[in-house]
Amino acid sequence: MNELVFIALATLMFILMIALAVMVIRSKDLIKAAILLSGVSLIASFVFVLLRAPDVAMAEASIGSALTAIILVFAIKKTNRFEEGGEEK
Amino acid sequence: MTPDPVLLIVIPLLAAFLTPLVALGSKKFARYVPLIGVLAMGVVSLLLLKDLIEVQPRTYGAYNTIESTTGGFQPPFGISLIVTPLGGLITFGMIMVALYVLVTSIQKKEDDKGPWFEMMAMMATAGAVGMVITGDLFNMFVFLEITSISGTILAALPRGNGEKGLNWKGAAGYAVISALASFLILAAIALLYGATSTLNIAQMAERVGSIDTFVAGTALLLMIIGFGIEAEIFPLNGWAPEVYRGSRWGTSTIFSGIIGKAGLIAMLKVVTVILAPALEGNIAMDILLWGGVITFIVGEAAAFTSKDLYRLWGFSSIGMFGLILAAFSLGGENGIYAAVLIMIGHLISKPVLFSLTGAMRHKDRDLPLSVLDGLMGKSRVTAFLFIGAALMLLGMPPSPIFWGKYFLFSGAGGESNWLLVGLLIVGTLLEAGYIGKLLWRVLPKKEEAKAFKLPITTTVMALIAVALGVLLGAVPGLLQDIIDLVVLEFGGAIIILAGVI
Amino acid sequence: MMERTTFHRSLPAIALALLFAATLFVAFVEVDFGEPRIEEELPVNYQPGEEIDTENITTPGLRYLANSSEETGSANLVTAVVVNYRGFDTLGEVTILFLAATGVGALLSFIKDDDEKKKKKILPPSLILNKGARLVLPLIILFGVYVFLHGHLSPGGGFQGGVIIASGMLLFYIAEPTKGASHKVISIIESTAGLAFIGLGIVGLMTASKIFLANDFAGDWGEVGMLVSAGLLPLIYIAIGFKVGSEMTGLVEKMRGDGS
Amino acid sequence: MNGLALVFYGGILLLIAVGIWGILSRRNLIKVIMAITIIATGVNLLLVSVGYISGRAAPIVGGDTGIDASSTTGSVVDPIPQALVLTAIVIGLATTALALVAAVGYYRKTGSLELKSWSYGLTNEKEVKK
Repeated sequence: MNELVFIALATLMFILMIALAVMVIRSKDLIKAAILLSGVSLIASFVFVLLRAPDVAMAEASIGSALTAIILVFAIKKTNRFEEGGEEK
Repeated sequence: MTPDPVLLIVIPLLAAFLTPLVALGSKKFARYVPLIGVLAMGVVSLLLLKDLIEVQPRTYGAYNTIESTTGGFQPPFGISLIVTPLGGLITFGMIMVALYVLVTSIQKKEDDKGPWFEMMAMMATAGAVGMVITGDLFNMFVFLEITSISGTILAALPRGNGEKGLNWKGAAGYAVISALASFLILAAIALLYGATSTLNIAQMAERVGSIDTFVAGTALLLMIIGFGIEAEIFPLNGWAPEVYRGSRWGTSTIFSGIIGKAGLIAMLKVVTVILAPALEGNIAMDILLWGGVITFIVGEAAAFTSKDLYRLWGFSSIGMFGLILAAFSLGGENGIYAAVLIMIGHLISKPVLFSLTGAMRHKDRDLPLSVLDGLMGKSRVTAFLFIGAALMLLGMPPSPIFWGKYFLFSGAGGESNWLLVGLLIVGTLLEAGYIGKLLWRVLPKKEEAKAFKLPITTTVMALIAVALGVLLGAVPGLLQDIIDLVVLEFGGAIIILAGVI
Repeated sequence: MMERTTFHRSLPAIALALLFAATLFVAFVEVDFGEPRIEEELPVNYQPGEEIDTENITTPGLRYLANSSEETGSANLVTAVVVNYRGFDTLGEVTILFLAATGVGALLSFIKDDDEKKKKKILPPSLILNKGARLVLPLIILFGVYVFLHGHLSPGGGFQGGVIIASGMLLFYIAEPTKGASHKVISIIESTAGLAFIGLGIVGLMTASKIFLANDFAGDWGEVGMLVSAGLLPLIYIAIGFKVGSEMTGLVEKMRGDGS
Repeated sequence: MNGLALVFYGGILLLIAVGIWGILSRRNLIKVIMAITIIATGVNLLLVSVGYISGRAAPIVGGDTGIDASSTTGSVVDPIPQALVLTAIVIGLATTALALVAAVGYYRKTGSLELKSWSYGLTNEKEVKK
C-alpha cells in the first residue's frame, strides 16, 4: 500500500475514533453511549487490520464491539438508562 | 525431591475447574475442593522452601533458585517461573494465610449459594503466587488479573444478608480502579517491550541499561501507579477501606495478607530489577522509600481515628504495607531483615485479628469499637488471643515485628537519616495509641455481658498462629537462614535476579 | 447552553488527561514506530529466505519468526505464540474468563432475589426473527467451529471461534427470549474444556520433555499448512474454543438474566 | 519521528486521554466502565503498533498469503504483541463484565450509580455510627 494512502486512512480512522469516544463520554443516554462505544471498537479493529494483525482484528470486532456492547446494554437495562445530572454534580 | 514450581499454579487451576463440577453433585463437598487445593499448594511450597534453604547455591549467583519453564522453551523464549528465596518465603506465607482463612471459615454458613468464597480465595492466592514467582512481565500481568478478578468477586460477596450493600460499594470501587491499574501496567509493558523487544524480566534487566531515561521514567511512573493501587500505597488506596468495611473477614484477610503483599512484591520486583538500573542514582528507591513512609503514617493515623473495627484493621494493614515497602527500599542488611520480619509478623497477626473480629459479629453492619467492650468478661479465650495478636502487631516482644522494627531503626539510624527515624517513631506512636485504645475496651470485666463462644476452628487456628508468632519472636534465629538468603538475593543495594541467560 | 457552562468544570480533568497522554507520547516516540527493532541481531544486508544461525539469537520475536514453523508446525505465527510459546499465559487467560463467568453467575444470584418482584412482561419476537434465527444459528455455530479448527492455519482460533458461537447463541436468545441454555450444561462444558487444557499440558509433563504444556508432537503429524499438523496445538485450541464459547455464552446469558 | 509515529502514537494516546478524562470527570459507574474500555482499546492499539514493522505482511505463512514458511524472517511483523493483545482483549471483557455486575449490585442497594466520595479515613466517618 502506498504510504500516503496508509497515513490518510489511519488519520481518518483515528479522527473518527476519537470523535466517537468523546461522544461516548459526553452522552447522557447510556444506551447510546454503549452503541457509540461499539463503534469505537469496530474502527479499532480496522486499525488492527492496517497494523497487519488480522487475528486481533477478528477478536476485537467480535469481543470488543459485539459482546462488550451487549453486556453493557444488559447492565444498563438492569439499572438506569440516563446519567443522573452528569457533570453538574 | 524438588517439585516443579509450575505445580503451584496447576494445582489451584485444576481444583478451580473441578469445583463447579463437584458443586453440581454436592454443594457441601465442593467447598472442600479448594481447601484440598490450597493444602496441596502448601505442601509444594514447603518442599520448595526446604530445598531453597538446604541445598547449597548451585545454579546462578550466590543464592539458590528453583526454576521451571513452560511450553518446553528455554527462557527467554518460553515463560519461566523462578522461585527465589524471597519468593519462596512469601509464597509459603501467603498460602498459609489462605489455609488459615479456608480452614477457619469452612464451618460457617454465610448463606452462600455455592462454594464461591472458597474457590475465589484459592484463585486469589494462586494469582498472587504467580505474580511473585513468574519470570515474565506479561505473565505477571495475567496473574495480576487473576488476582484482581477473584478479589473483586470476594469483595462483592455479602457479609450476612448484605442489607446495606456495603459490599457492592467496595467491589465496584475495586473493580473499576484495579481495571485502570492493570491497563496502566499494560501500557508500561508495551513501552518496555518496545524499548527492549523482550518480556523476560531477567533479559529485560540486561537490556534496559541502554534505553532512554525518559522512557524508563515513564514506565516507572506507570508501574508505581499500577502496582501501588494493588499494594494499597497512599494516595492510591482510596478503594481499600471500603473493601475492608463491606466484605467478610476472610476477604479482608486475603486483601491484607495476600493480594496487597503480592502487589508489593511485584512492584519491588519490577522497580528494583528492571527500572532502577535504567535510572540514574537512587531515584526509584527513594520514591518507594518516602511513598512507603507516608503510607505508614497516613494509614496508622487513619486507623487511630477510625470508629469501625473492620476499617481500623484495614487502615492498619495499609500502614504495614507502607512500613514494609519503606524497609525494603531502605535496603542494606538491616532494611531487608526488617522488611522480612515485619512481613512475617503481619502475616501471622492480621489473620488472627480479622478472624476474631469476624467471629464477634458478621452481619452487614459496621462494627463499632464498642463490640470489644468487656470482651474479657464475655470470652476469656477470645480476649487473650485478641490481646496477644494485637500486641504482636504493635511489636511488643516476643514478636517478629519487634525485631523488624529494631532492625529498621538501626538501619535508618545507621544512615543518619533522622527524618526517617522521626517519622517512624510518629507512626509507631500512633499505632500504640489505637492498640492501647482497643485494649482499654477489652480489659475491664463486665459480668453482666452475655457470654460469647468462639467457634472451635477459629480458636484452634488462632492459637496455632499466636503460638507460632511467639515462637518466631522469641527465637528469631529460626528465620536466620532464609533471611540471609533474601539478603543475598537483594545483594545489598544492587539487586540481581537469577541470571537466566 | 448547559454544555457550555459545564465545560470549564471539566477543564482540569481534560488538562490532566492531556498531560498524561503527552508524557506517554514523548516516551513512545523514543520507541520508533514501524522500525524492525526485533531484527537488530540479523546480519547486515539480510534478505528474507537466507539461512540464519538461530543459536545466537536472543530476541524472542526474531527467533519465533525464524523457528516457529519447525518448532510448532503452525502456519499462523500468532497462534504459535498464543498456544505454544506463551501457552501458559493463555491458560491464565481462559482461567480469568472462567472466573469472571463463574463470578458473574454467583454475584447475580445475590442480586436476583430483588429481581423476582419486578418481572417485566416479555414481548414475543417477530416471526421473521424467530424463524430466521433458527435457520442461521447452525450456520453460525458451524462457522465458529471452522474458525477454531483452522486456528493454526488462518486468522482466528479458539477465542474468535468461541466468541462467534457465543454471538450465535445470543441471536438465539433474542429470537427466543423465554428460553435459555441450561446453566448446568454450560458449566459442565466449561469445566471439562478447562480440565482438558490442563490435561493436554500435563501430557507434556509425561512425555519426552517433562515440561508443562510442552508440544512434543509438533512435527510428528502432517506438514505445515495442513489441517492435521502442529501436534497438540489444534487440540488445545479446540479445548479453548469450547471453553471460550461456553463461557461467553454463559456470561451473556447470566448478564441477560430474567425479564429483560 | 516520522509521520506514521505522529499519527499512530498521537491518535492512540489522544484516545487514551479521552478515556482518562472520562474517568476523572464522570461519576456514573457505567460511564466510568465505558471510559476504562476506551483506555483498554487504546492500550491494545499501542501494544500492536509497537510490534508493527513498515512494509511487512501479517504473520501468517502458506496458503494465499504468498509467504513461504522458510522466509518469515524479514517479511512479517512481530507476532508477540499480537498474541499479547489477543489475551488482553479477553481479559478486558472479563473485567468489564465483573465491574458491571458490581455496578448493578450497587445500584440495586442504593438506587444510584454514583460512587460517592471515597475517604482516606480521615473524614467521612459519620455513616459508621448509624
